[in-house]
Amino acid sequence: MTALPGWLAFDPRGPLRLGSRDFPGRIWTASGCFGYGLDGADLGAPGRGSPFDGLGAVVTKTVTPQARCGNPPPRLWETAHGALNSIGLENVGLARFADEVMPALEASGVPYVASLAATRPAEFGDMARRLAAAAGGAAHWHGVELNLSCPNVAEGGVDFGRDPAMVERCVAAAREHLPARALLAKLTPNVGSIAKLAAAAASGGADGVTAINTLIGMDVDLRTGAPVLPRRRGGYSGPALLPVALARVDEIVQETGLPVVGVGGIATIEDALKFFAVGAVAVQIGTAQMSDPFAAADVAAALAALR
Amino acid sequence: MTALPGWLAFDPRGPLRLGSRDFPGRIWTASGCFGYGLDGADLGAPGRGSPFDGLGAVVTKTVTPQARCGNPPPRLWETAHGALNSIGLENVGLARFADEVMPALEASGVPYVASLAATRPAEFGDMARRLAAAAGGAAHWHGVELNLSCPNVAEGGVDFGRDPAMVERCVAAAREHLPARALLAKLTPNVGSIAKLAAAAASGGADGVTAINTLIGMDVDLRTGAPVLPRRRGGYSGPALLPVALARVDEIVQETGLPVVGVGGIATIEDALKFFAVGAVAVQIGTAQMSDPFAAADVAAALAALR
Amino acid sequence: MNMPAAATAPPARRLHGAIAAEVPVSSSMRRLELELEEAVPFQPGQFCMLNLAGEPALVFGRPFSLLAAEGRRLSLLYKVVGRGTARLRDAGVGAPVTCLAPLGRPFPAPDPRPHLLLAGGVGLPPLLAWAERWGRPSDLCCAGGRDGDDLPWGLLGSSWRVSVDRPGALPAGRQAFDGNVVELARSLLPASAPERVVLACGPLPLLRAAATLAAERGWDCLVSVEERMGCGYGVCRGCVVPRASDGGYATACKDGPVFEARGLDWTRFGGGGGT
Amino acid sequence: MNMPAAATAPPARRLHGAIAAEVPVSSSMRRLELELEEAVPFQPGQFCMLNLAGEPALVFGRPFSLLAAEGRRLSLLYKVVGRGTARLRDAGVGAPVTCLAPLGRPFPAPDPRPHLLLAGGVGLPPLLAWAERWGRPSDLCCAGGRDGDDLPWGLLGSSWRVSVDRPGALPAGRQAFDGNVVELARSLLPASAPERVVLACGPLPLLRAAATLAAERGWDCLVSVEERMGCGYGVCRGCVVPRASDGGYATACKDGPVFEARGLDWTRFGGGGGT
Ligand SMILES: Cc1cc2nc3c(=O)[nH]c(=O)nc-3n(C[C@H](O)[C@H](O)[C@H](O)COP(=O)(O)OP(=O)(O)OC[C@H]3O[C@@H](n4cnc5c(N)ncnc54)[C@H](O)[C@@H]3O)c2cc1C
Ligand SMILES: Cc1cc2nc3c(=O)[nH]c(=O)nc-3n(C[C@H](O)[C@H](O)[C@H](O)COP(=O)(O)OP(=O)(O)OC[C@H]3O[C@@H](n4cnc5c(N)ncnc54)[C@H](O)[C@@H]3O)c2cc1C
Ligand SMILES: Cc1cc2nc3c(=O)[nH]c(=O)nc-3n(C[C@H](O)[C@H](O)[C@H](O)COP(=O)(O)O)c2cc1C
Ligand SMILES: Cc1cc2nc3c(=O)[nH]c(=O)nc-3n(C[C@H](O)[C@H](O)[C@H](O)COP(=O)(O)O)c2cc1C
Ligand code: FES
Ligand code: FES
Repeated sequence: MTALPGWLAFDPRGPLRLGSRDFPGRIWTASGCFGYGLDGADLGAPGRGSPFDGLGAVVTKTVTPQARCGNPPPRLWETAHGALNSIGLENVGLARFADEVMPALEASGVPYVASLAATRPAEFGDMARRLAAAAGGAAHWHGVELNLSCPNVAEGGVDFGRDPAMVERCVAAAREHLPARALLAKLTPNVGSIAKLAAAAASGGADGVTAINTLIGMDVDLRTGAPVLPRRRGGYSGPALLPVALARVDEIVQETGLPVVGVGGIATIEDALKFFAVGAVAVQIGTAQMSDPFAAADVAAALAALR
Repeated sequence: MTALPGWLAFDPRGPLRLGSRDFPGRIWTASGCFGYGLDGADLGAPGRGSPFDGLGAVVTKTVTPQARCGNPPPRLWETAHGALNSIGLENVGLARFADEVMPALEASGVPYVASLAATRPAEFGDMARRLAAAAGGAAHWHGVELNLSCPNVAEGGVDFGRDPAMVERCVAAAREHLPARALLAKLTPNVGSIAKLAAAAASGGADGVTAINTLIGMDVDLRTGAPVLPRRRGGYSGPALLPVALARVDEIVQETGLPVVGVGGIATIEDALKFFAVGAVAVQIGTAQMSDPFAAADVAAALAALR
Repeated sequence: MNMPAAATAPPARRLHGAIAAEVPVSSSMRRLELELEEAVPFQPGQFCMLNLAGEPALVFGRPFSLLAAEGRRLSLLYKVVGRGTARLRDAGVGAPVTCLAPLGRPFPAPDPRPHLLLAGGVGLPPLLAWAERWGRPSDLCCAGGRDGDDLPWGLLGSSWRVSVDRPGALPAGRQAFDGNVVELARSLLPASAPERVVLACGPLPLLRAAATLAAERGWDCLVSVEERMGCGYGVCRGCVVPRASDGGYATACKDGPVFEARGLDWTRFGGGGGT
Repeated sequence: MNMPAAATAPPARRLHGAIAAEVPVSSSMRRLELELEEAVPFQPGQFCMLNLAGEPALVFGRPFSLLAAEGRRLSLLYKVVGRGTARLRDAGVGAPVTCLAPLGRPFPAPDPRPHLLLAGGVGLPPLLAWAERWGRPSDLCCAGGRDGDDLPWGLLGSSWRVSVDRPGALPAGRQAFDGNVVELARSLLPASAPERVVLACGPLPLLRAAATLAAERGWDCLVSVEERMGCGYGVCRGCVVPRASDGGYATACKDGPVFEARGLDWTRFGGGGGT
């Protein structure tokens, strides 16, 4: 791929406006796959750039109201065509995120989106309020992504995010406190109609949706006959997911016309262009970012280099 | 894999009782991937066996009340880790199935399960009644699989099969006319809780469920920016699906304890054993059967050869 | 209609084997020879579904026309166009394969009328095989290539006429028409030319142009279609082409790949195969 | 506690390169040399995440301990255990790789106390590197193998003591203890032996046994853990081991792979790494 395809409906090299915010680019990293956006800067070298070059945003690891220590290991398992994870939302909690992570991100100048998870609408509202209060003036804080779809936590998680009414209430609760940030709802593909969830998010005031979180997946260790993950089933991500993510993004765009940030199996500029072809306004790189910290930066550079 | 794993809860080399029927084996072919079970016998050669050797059942291509000519081409697309299809239930219709296909199957002696699709419970009942009337004494006709999950037809298809109440009514309508055949409901993974669908099928009188049908998937042709399939999205199958199918089978077994016939991405004896490990009572081979007509027979032979 | 009888096809088998030879025969075309467990008698126009053993990344087999069979050695010609053919090129001699062959309805054996063979791109191998087996001096064989380097001159006997999209260097003593292969045929066959049976194989535009030429002149025309295939042996209904008679579809792998041009509905053709 | 100071680790880089050499060094172990775009200074115990470029089937990089670096050439030892290592063996000299290195917290530089090195399986490379860089005659170096063929004798200086699970042929002039490597150490170090710092690397049972030995004697013990890794650079929280202090988890890739044995909760260990 050396030239920008003629069929593109917009120029994906340009900045992106979502709600009231301008993002500097359309290649983002996905939540949970690049930490808090504070690691890896040292992986760059003079003349070879940094993993953050050209990124439209880093979506930080999902934080919950309280810190969580996550699930017991093993938490990761490579399958023949993808990856299973069961991290269990290990995170530092909202307070440390606001007090330590956000100031560090502001200092580094990386554009970022904070990913939040909670178990009730009021809790989402409360998290949004606390973040807004702590970091009201943060210049590089572009948005919030509500993770309504994590498959690896016992209380809530996916089930919670499958109910359109609940999605709408969660978004509305957060929206109230975040007038000045782009607000995205991250949706699960483990559902019948993802477009209905997207429409509900829009009713709640979201500026767009992120699709998709992981599919539910599993593997078995043939030596023991037991599931490889202690919690049996986990989140399935990586290359195998791409056709599913593309179909879900297409479904949302076709049925609702909402801005969609596409994610699932993206590793190359060609993959990203497929999402732009179906109407995604930006894309996120998850699993590929884990095996190569420069994955997203490389795609952003390849995109910028298209004639 | 040379020895039967010690952790197996049952001996998968033995026959399988489902409802009132005994199946001669637990390795089946999946609906739509081996036609009507009438092709391929000539692919065998003296001394090298036939593609039907050792099969527990051939699940025939789904038939509908009337013949269908299917979707426009291209109908198939290989992706990096799986396959997309949009066949659109091309089939000969119930009448020709009963009058021509079933007698030919009876003559060949292949054990088979008839796959049926309709758009209303009453229509399922009607199809079951007609089949039972036409082939009441058929010796090799072991069962019926209700396809409640085809993603590639406009009227009904997946949406229809996502509603537990509808699933229960369809199964009940067919059950009434099929006291002497094993009755399975084939479920879609494009849903929140597949276990709820399975439980509904059991309430309707199913002897078990088949899981899973294809995921919804899509690909884009980068030369044109257009979807590769004329109907945009299609059914995603093959290797990439295995972890999803395994998780869905596990979910059903863990939550309902029903007999489950596992399908999705299975190509080898190792793949099949993973499904037996989570409690599947039999497995079906779909996409792999397309690239090699002996795929299922080879797995059955490998299973039989385990010490 | 006065159609030649289809040659009867021998039964297909699944055969194990290995790559025995793999050599370039033009700038874009390569000859692959497989050593299989059994001989594969075939009729020109038939094809095989080829799987590289132990390549889980390739979900479906790849269809290739059969070029020649000598003992247990089966030969074909191919172009590298995507990941499957790239792996084939890189697999190396000795790499294990499985192969379903021979598949599909072949081109018919010749009848008394002379033939016009129109081959483009990877449509050349089956017509090469046909000309080799059944060709007569009265037949007109035309092959189209992108340029002079693109064509496997060593396999094209001197009776083959050649067209190229881009003029360029040609082997000594050979000439090429500047244009496509149907234009070449038109230039050689005035409207008054006697009846011929057209056999065409190549990308969709070639087949369309061949069908149009034949229709204009009232000639019989057989085309071999390229469709994306799943199974190759008739069970998946994935490889369909639109049938003229009833608005339905025929399978390229079992009802075809060779069809009477007038039996197909050219207005409903998809974009599945070659462009 | 009287712990040796951790050596300071140089920063990690993503480096492109290619396989420069790949040779067997025992019946099961192979030496891989990479030629990278830059030199990689490292401390023994650090590792790299290795990706074969253009292998989309491998979703994650593979962690390997660093054995030696000379100029831009980086060496490691590996065993073929699954599909990634099989591809590494088959990739051939010249195959392009990308590599994140050096990663993780290394073994500490030596303090005045003598050391006891306990290496099993693929736990050998980092302790070989440590002994090479910092070993003194007073240190006791023990390596365990399945049998005599399993061990890379050419790399094990004569000071290394060896244990094998199954007795078998040994190179001339070498001897092996019949049992596991911790039993070997016990046989050489009576309960009254003076204090040593234990450095252990290998499968979980070895690490457990090493930790038990050290705990019994009140010695400091550092273990290098094998956990399944996603990123290798601390961002995915996939490679965790249970921390003793608070019921939480530490990452093997960034907080480790070298940990004080008493800092880990041995009752909550998963089955992620070696058996
Ligand atoms: C009956 C028949 C005979 C053929 N004979 C020859 C031959 O003799 N020599 C030759 O070089 N090619 C031949 N082709 C085309 C050949 O099958 C494709 O070039 C090949 O499948 C491409 O595989 P790939 O993995 O390299 O391409 P990819 O694009 O990576 O393949 C992806 C998928 O699309 C399919 N596909 C891609 N292009 C085509 C195409 N043009 N036609 C059908 N399927 C396609 C592949 O089979 C595969 O399933 C024939 C096709 C058919 C249908
Ligand atoms: C810090 C560290 C240092 C290591 N150093 C060496 C070394 O110097 N030499 C060496 O041969 N091996 C070493 N290993 C183990 C090595 O990483 C595995 O043998 C290798 O990843 C297996 O890959 P595979 O694709 O062949 O196996 P597969 O089983 O096919 O791999 C599937 C997945 O599981 C992971 N995996 C499998 N086994 C292990 C294991 N034992 N530990 C961690 N992950 C595993 C793979 O990385 C991959 O993600 C080290 C592991 C760690 C964590
Ligand atoms: C190890 C890992 C951790 C993840 N953690 C989160 C998370 O904390 N919050 C979230 O919204 N998504 C999380 N995800 C999902 C990804 O953001 C992404 O939606 C999904 O993996 C599909 O994209 P991919 O195929 O590019 O990885 C995680 C994925 C992985 C693999
Ligand atoms: C070409 C094709 C046609 C199919 N047709 C049907 C069908 O008619 N009825 C049905 O129940 N499932 C159908 N399926 C779904 C398969 O039976 C199976 O559930 C699915 O493909 C997953 O299994 P696999 O990965 O082994 O293919 C079809 C799948 C493919 C690839
Ligand atoms: S390829 Fe399956 S029917 Fe033709
Ligand atoms: S492997 Fe990702 S945090 Fe350690």
